[in-house]
Amino acid sequence: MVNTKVDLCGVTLDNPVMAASGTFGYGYEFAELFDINILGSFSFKGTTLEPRFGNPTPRIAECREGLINSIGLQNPGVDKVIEEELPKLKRCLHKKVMANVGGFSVEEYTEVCQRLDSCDQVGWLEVNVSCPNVHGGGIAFGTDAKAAAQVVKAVKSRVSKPVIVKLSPNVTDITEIAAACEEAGADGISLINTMLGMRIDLKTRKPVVANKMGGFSGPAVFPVALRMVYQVYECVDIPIIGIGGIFSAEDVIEMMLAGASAVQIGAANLVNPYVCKEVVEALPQTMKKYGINDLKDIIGGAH
Amino acid sequence: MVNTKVDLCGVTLDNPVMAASGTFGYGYEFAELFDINILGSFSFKGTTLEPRFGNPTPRIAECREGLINSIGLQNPGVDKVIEEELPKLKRCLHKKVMANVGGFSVEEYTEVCQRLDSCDQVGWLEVNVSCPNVHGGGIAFGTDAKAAAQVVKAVKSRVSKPVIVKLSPNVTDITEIAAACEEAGADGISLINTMLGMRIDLKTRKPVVANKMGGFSGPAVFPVALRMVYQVYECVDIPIIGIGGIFSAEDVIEMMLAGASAVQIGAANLVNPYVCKEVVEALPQTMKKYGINDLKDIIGGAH
Amino acid sequence: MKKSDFKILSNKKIADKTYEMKLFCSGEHGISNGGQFVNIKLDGFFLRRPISVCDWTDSNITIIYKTVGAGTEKMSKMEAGQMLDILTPLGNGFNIEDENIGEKPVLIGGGAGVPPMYGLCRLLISKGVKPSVILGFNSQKDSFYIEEFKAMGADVYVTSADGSIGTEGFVTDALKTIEYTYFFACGPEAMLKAIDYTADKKTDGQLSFEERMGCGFGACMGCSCETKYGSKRICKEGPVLKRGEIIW
Amino acid sequence: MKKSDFKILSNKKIADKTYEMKLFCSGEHGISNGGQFVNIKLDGFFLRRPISVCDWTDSNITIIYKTVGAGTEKMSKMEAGQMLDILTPLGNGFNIEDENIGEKPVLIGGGAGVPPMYGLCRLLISKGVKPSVILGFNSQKDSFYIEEFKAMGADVYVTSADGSIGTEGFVTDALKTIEYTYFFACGPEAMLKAIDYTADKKTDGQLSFEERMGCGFGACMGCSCETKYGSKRICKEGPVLKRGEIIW
Ligand SMILES: Cc1cc2nc3c(=O)[nH]c(=O)nc-3n(C[C@H](O)[C@H](O)[C@H](O)COP(=O)(O)OP(=O)(O)OC[C@H]3O[C@@H](n4cnc5c(N)ncnc54)[C@H](O)[C@@H]3O)c2cc1C
Ligand SMILES: Cc1cc2nc3c(=O)[nH]c(=O)nc-3n(C[C@H](O)[C@H](O)[C@H](O)COP(=O)(O)OP(=O)(O)OC[C@H]3O[C@@H](n4cnc5c(N)ncnc54)[C@H](O)[C@@H]3O)c2cc1C
Ligand SMILES: Cc1cc2nc3c(=O)[nH]c(=O)nc-3n(C[C@H](O)[C@H](O)[C@H](O)COP(=O)(O)O)c2cc1C
Ligand SMILES: Cc1cc2nc3c(=O)[nH]c(=O)nc-3n(C[C@H](O)[C@H](O)[C@H](O)COP(=O)(O)O)c2cc1C
Ligand code: FES
Ligand code: FES
Repeated sequence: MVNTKVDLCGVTLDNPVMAASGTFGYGYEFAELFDINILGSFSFKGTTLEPRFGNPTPRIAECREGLINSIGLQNPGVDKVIEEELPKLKRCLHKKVMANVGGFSVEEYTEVCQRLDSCDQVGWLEVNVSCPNVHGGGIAFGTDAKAAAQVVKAVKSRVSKPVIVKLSPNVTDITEIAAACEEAGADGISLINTMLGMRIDLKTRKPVVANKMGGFSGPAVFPVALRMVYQVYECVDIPIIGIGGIFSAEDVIEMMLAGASAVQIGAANLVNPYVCKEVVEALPQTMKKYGINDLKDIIGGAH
Repeated sequence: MVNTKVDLCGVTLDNPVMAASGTFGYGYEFAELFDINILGSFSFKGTTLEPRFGNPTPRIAECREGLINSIGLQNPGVDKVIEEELPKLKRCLHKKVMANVGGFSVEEYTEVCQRLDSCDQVGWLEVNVSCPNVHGGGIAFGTDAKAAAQVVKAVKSRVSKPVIVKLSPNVTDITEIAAACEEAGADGISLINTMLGMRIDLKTRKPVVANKMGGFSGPAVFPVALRMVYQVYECVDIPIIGIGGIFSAEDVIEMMLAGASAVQIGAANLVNPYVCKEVVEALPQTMKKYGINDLKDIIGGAH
Repeated sequence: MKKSDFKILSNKKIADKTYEMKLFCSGEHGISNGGQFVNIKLDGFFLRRPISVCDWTDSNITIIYKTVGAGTEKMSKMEAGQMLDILTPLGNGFNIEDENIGEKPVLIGGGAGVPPMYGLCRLLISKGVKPSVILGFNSQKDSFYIEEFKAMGADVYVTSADGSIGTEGFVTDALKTIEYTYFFACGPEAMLKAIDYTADKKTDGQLSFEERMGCGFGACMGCSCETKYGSKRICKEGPVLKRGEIIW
Repeated sequence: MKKSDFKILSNKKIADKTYEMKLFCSGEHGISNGGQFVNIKLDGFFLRRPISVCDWTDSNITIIYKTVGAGTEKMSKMEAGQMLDILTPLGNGFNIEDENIGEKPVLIGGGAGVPPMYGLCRLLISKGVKPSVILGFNSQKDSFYIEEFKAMGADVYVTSADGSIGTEGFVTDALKTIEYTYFFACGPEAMLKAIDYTADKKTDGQLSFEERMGCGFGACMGCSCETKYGSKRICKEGPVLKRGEIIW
């Protein structure tokens, strides 16, 4: 019997496969399709302090092997998430869930994190620093090492659960930002969030998504995500969650060889709602095929 | 009759379709397949001062809708290019060719550009600032606005032909770098060069390419390239050559709507050596389909 | 919702750029309301294509689609016997239990919005309601299913923008000439808006919307729409919205 | 070089994970030397797959491939009648005009390096040269084409790593036992290196190499290899190199 268990900041996952934030809702759409407890866990939709409708539609543009989304962090706000979504989720998930947190100021991040930190169901806080920093002139927190570190530091000072910072790939040097976050106390690093991308409609001659640009993800971004995981593994000691373009058990293993302790599947869920289940089920036989007995052994194996 | 002619820094191109540097050799492999004079032009393999063998093999890794290359600027050196390659090219191309120039120091760039500037066949100098700056600690010239501008300025002071600077997409803010290059005197901007990417072989558990990481390109990168062209169009007045993932006449039009005055086709040549011909031939009917009479009219049309 | 492999039974051109495809599903497809849709995976395309169900039996469904881009072009070249990976059933569909429907509802379909009206019409008729049906096309060459609607026993009115078939004009022109107790509409957003503007303010109705979709089953928030009763997902709480909740 | 659509005539398993595919080309395929290769486009894969030509007639080619990954797995499931987009002819192939070949050259093929030896053998025999042939396999279950080589009239020696067919050992063990005036070799790089080490230093030879390829026709510099006479592209100036130019 192969061992698929991995450790993520002190919590044991049955397997490293998680669903990525924003592509798995709060889990119930998927719980109708399969028992979501077979997953390592999942990260729920990015939560902000206030409810947000998000960006105008169209919010979706198709790409080769991927899509662009400009959802704009639509969510009911942290209080509704705690009062309504988490109790509903409890009925279908008996595991710790990862709470994905968005924010437009350091205060918003800390406030939302603090509220979610008090929820039993929440195992980890995943702080998405890809949102624009409204006080810092709109530049994303995640594109500036100091700003990212500041968020991590502020959040860490107010919560007890592990804080995983989710980084944007739209940067010159991902290692600088990851190192700054580790230094600031982050317990883990998720990468990557979406790449800034765009499509134009030839008929209307206008950008396809109303917001012009959006976040590009899917299998197309896998080589960039893998490279960043590999680079960051060499410069931090905290666990990395590998995200970006994962579709198969092979992709999971490749990400782990690059340095990921766990992975998240995003866009693939939208196209094949059973993909997480299929990947979890394929993992043992794929491990055997490549001579892997214990998944933990291969983390960073390509270095 | 539709008009496909565009202007690139004062030289009229019969159409905006060029082949990208490093994927079209010096043209003869392709001249055996079709008359390469049907192209707008092409950019020849990156040229350095000294001959270079390039990186160790394997240098190629396959990706979904793209590939990673780590050729490492293999070329016979500028003198051999001028003495041997250009005369051979003259027999098959009766148009101006774009000279792609690599370098590891400001001096190397200026020296190589100066020598190529004196060749009649050369219409434009395309300065690829994605190479690591050996004097600047290995960081690519193209990831630092000051370093990129310094190269442009030095080259401009020594040549008479239009200087087009080719930018790396692996940066936080492409507009900052493009603006600095325009300010330094660049006559045009090519974007994008390859994205830094990686693949790992599950059987050997090692990176596929010997150099570990390499340049990722192909249809997968199109949305990122398009976004950068769109962003840069809004902040510079010099022409932009749109590059990255182009495969079809539709892609050409989409790039031009984003702001490109001309385009280059790279990876697609390797998979379908006839792709440039097919795109050139499909352009008039595709223009008609989308109601375009004159290609010049749509440059930046999506803004 | 579930993912099933459907077999193409037939795929034929029924009007300019318009195809009718009949599909067979060995399991349950779950479609029960007119206006529900399916989401179709096509090789070589990342996202699925959402298409309304035109009609269905226990094991078959019929869809009608226009070729507007590379995906629908590809579909139009598929042949009987080929398999398609499809998510079904999706969306709420039209609610025919609404107490305000009355004895003479009108069904209004424009262009690619005509197909869902067919299954809806069949359900209403089987409930003993004989609706009026207004079908709007650009031109005769785009028209389809007119005889099929008549064969069901509905009162059919046809309009075309160029007058080449039916009355010259828009569906709203026909709407103004008839009596109706309720309306169901599907078509381009401009048409839906014109209907809302034209229809008597006191008459209730249901309108089916389109939006670019990421998933089609409620997971991505790609298709959200603000309504008077909060945000709704076109793919999940829609595509059919009640007249009263729409914010134009 | 040109790009043609080849029709699959047959595709059958001939050994463990090893398939023989016969292809028909309505135009000219241009293959004229043993050791040349073709580059095959497969749906769903970005890069083409380079595969040596095993044998050819004016309009047909035969290839033999091992399933080592997703691309070759996909090929193995293709059926007669399907079409493949192929670039051909590629590479230099073995040069049988070399004046040093003499009367008794030996052809050495290991595993997936066996196929190109077949066409080479046929050409040599048609020139009146009767070569020795050493075929190396891991095991009997991996072996193929032994009878085919014998049927051409070559002196065939078979080795297998586990002794389950032919002599137990490697191709170099067989090489040590025979007389030869020249050698042609294709197989894993370790085998080629061992042959170079084993063969009499004065005997000339040609060795065929593999490298990951971007294009397969000389455009990308992906497959460069340093030789004593400068850099060569395995896909263009190779895959066959002369013994004397190789830098290990
Ligand atoms: C709920 C719903 C029901 C529909 N029912 C029908 C129907 O019964 N018959 C019919 O002909 N069409 C219908 N459509 C529209 C149909 O989905 C599009 O015409 C189709 O997706 C176009 O695909 P393409 O590849 O040909 O076009 P492209 O423009 O190349 O597609 C590019 C991307 O945009 C999306 N897209 C393009 N147009 C639309 C659109 N109008 N709505 C949503 N997404 C779009 C595609 O799905 C794809 O992701 C429906 C749309 C929705 C949302
Ligand atoms: C000149 C030449 C001739 C060849 N002739 C034969 C032959 O006659 N029979 C045979 O079985 N094999 C031959 N090979 C090897 C064959 O190309 C690979 O086995 C095949 O490409 C593997 O594809 P895959 O998708 O199954 O494997 P994957 O490993 O999934 O392929 C991933 C990528 O790596 C490349 N790749 C993988 N292995 C090799 C390799 N050994 N050489 C070059 N590229 C590789 C693939 O082309 C693809 O781009 C030859 C290779 C070369 C270069
Ligand atoms: C529709 C959609 C919505 C997303 N929403 C969020 C979000 O709310 N918070 C977040 O951190 N990431 C969000 N992401 C990013 C994903 O979690 C993931 O990091 C990214 O898509 C890369 O993975 P993929 O290539 O597997 O999609 C979203 C992605 C998609 C496609
Ligand atoms: C094999 C290969 C070699 C390349 N060599 C060069 C080069 O020498 N100089 C350069 O500026 N760009 C080089 N490039 C980058 C391309 O010119 C182009 O900018 C990039 O590949 C994006 O375009 P594509 O997606 O169409 O491939 C190379 C790309 C490939 C694939
Ligand atoms: S399309 Fe994903 S929620 Fe509606
Ligand atoms: S594979 Fe491109 S030059 Fe050889």
